[in-house]
Amino acid sequence: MAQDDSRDLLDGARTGRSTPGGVIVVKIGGGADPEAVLDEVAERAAAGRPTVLVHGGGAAADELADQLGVRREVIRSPDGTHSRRTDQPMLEVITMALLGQVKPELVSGLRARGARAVGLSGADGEMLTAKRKPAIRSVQDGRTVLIRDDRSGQIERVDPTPVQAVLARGDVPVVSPPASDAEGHLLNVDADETAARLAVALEADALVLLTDVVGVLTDPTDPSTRLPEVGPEHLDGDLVRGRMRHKVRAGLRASRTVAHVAIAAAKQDRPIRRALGGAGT
Amino acid sequence: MAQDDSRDLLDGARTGRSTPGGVIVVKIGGGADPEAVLDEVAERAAAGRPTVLVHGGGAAADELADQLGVRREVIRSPDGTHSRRTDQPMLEVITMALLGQVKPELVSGLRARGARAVGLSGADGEMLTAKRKPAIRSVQDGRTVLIRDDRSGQIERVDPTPVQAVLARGDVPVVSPPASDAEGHLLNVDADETAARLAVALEADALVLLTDVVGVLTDPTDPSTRLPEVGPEHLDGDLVRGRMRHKVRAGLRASRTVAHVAIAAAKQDRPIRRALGGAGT
Amino acid sequence: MSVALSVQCPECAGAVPVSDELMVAEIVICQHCSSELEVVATGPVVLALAPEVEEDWGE
Amino acid sequence: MSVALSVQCPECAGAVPVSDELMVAEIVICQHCSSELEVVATGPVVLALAPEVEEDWGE
Ligand SMILES: [Zn+2]
Ligand SMILES: [Zn+2]
Repeated sequence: MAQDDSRDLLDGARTGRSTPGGVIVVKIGGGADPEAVLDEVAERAAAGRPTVLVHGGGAAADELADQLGVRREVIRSPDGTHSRRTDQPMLEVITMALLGQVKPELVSGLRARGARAVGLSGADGEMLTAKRKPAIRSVQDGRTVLIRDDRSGQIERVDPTPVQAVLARGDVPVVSPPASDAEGHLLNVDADETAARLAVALEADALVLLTDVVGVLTDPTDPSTRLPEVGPEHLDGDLVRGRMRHKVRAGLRASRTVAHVAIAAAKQDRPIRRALGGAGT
Repeated sequence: MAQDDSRDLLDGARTGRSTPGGVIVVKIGGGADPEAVLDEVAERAAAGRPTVLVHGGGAAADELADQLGVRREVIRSPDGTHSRRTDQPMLEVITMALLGQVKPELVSGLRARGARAVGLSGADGEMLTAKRKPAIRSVQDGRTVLIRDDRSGQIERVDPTPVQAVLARGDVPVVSPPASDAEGHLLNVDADETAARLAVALEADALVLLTDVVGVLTDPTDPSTRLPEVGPEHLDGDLVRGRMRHKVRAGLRASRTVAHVAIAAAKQDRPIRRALGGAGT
Repeated sequence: MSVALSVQCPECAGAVPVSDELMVAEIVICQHCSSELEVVATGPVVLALAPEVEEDWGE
Repeated sequence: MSVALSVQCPECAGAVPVSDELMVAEIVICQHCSSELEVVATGPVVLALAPEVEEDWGE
């Protein structure tokens, strides 16, 4: 993920790029204040620059789970990745929070800014087909335990047609988990992975993963430890931890085919432009 | 809404109808068990017969409101209509229940039956634009009181394009409230009205409003009081009460342009075919 | 306890009886001119012309 | 109190020490053949070969 001068990317017309329409995929958390991102997405839409907005909603799901008395757990896998324990009740909470709280807020916010948006989940039109792992390993108090009721999965197949249909009309697709499996059962998938896989499937010009930190930090509490670039070697050790590992992994995969991939802060002016200009990672 | 032999409607090809593709609009409550309806909708989809599935979700919203401690109230207007008090917290509950619980279940259920479905709300693609009433009258304990914080509205404009795009791909649109106003704020609208307005906008061949009773009953507890037909005169007195007034009113409006309109029971075999065959109203 | 008070109708200036049981946002009818009035405040009661009844269902 | 018991490894038949603190679904490693074993039941402890570790991320 190299630094690039993004001005020619954003002023698409001048570059004469042959990629399909210069679509970019922007992913936000769903917890952070989306105002600046929505401003920029609406602006791009008005200028005829296709943008796909992908969102997660971990914070909203956590809050709703607490309000409904649904147990929250984090699965720490042997390789150090953290993921949300997603039993059936938690899957329902996630679905409610993402589709029933975060997504409508983003669709409304875009309309308030004069853009037209269409909300989509991975289950719609078979956009994201996922497969769950029958048994996942979780490290708890030094023991390794197998969990079998997990309703999360990994994306196996992406059909970008529903997204393309929305883009063709000049509207903004607002996309999120959950996905569904081949039998129609909902599965939780990672929102960063969703954004990355969509970017690849759409042959997007750029993938921007916005987060609440300024970029990939070796010390999550110290913004000056931002890495301007990362490669696969950064995932080998303990350098990148927790949720950021998901982002880096997703970003690296996408960067094989997507020209510009950036991880940057959502809470700044014109976050998309700045991310692609190298302000993040 | 006359009784018709619906066989020629359902065997569309034989009639040589000139309406666009013979789409029908089917509305279900969201509370009742959707299995029979999903079976039939999936069957129609497999046979290439376009169907739009509209849903409400009052029961789901009620249950979620109770779980979250959100106050529930019914507004009884001077003309006898009952409607849900929809302040901002209730609007959020409705949105969560319809988009985050009922709709994903229907999309999943259709996929499990081999059909592909895409969930849409009125806010998506500006499909339903609504306007709220700044003040509504509510009768409480013999007093008439003005309510100004209500976030429900009436549909002003219908843009069927998002639905048509889904139908064009051979998929089933799964549509529901909320709608949004011109500034992007979400508004609750009546699901029966949504179905009726969509049927008109799509020039549908038929509108079927499925409910938990066998048809329009003069005595809601006595199925033998089913009216085989209703007209505007049935709304003048007290004959039709409560939620059924919404259905009848929506159905009558639609019947000016939609050839077949029926109100019938969801809880029977092949409810759509039976409704259009005159088993309801 | 209900005190026998009245307030001027904002439309016709006639006397509209009010009690301290009236609620804000309540509708009262002026018996002189039949206008629908809204209780805008209580203690003391202030009345204003109530908003129009909007027609349902367009047309 | 931990009782010194062992159970046969389903893969190599070697003795795998088990305690009554083991939880169902827990993974234990057989020191003889290095297989990952799953505690399928407790009281008495039953072991089975644990499912394969699926590769993440395809490829
Ligand atoms: Zn007066
Ligand atoms: Zn062994």
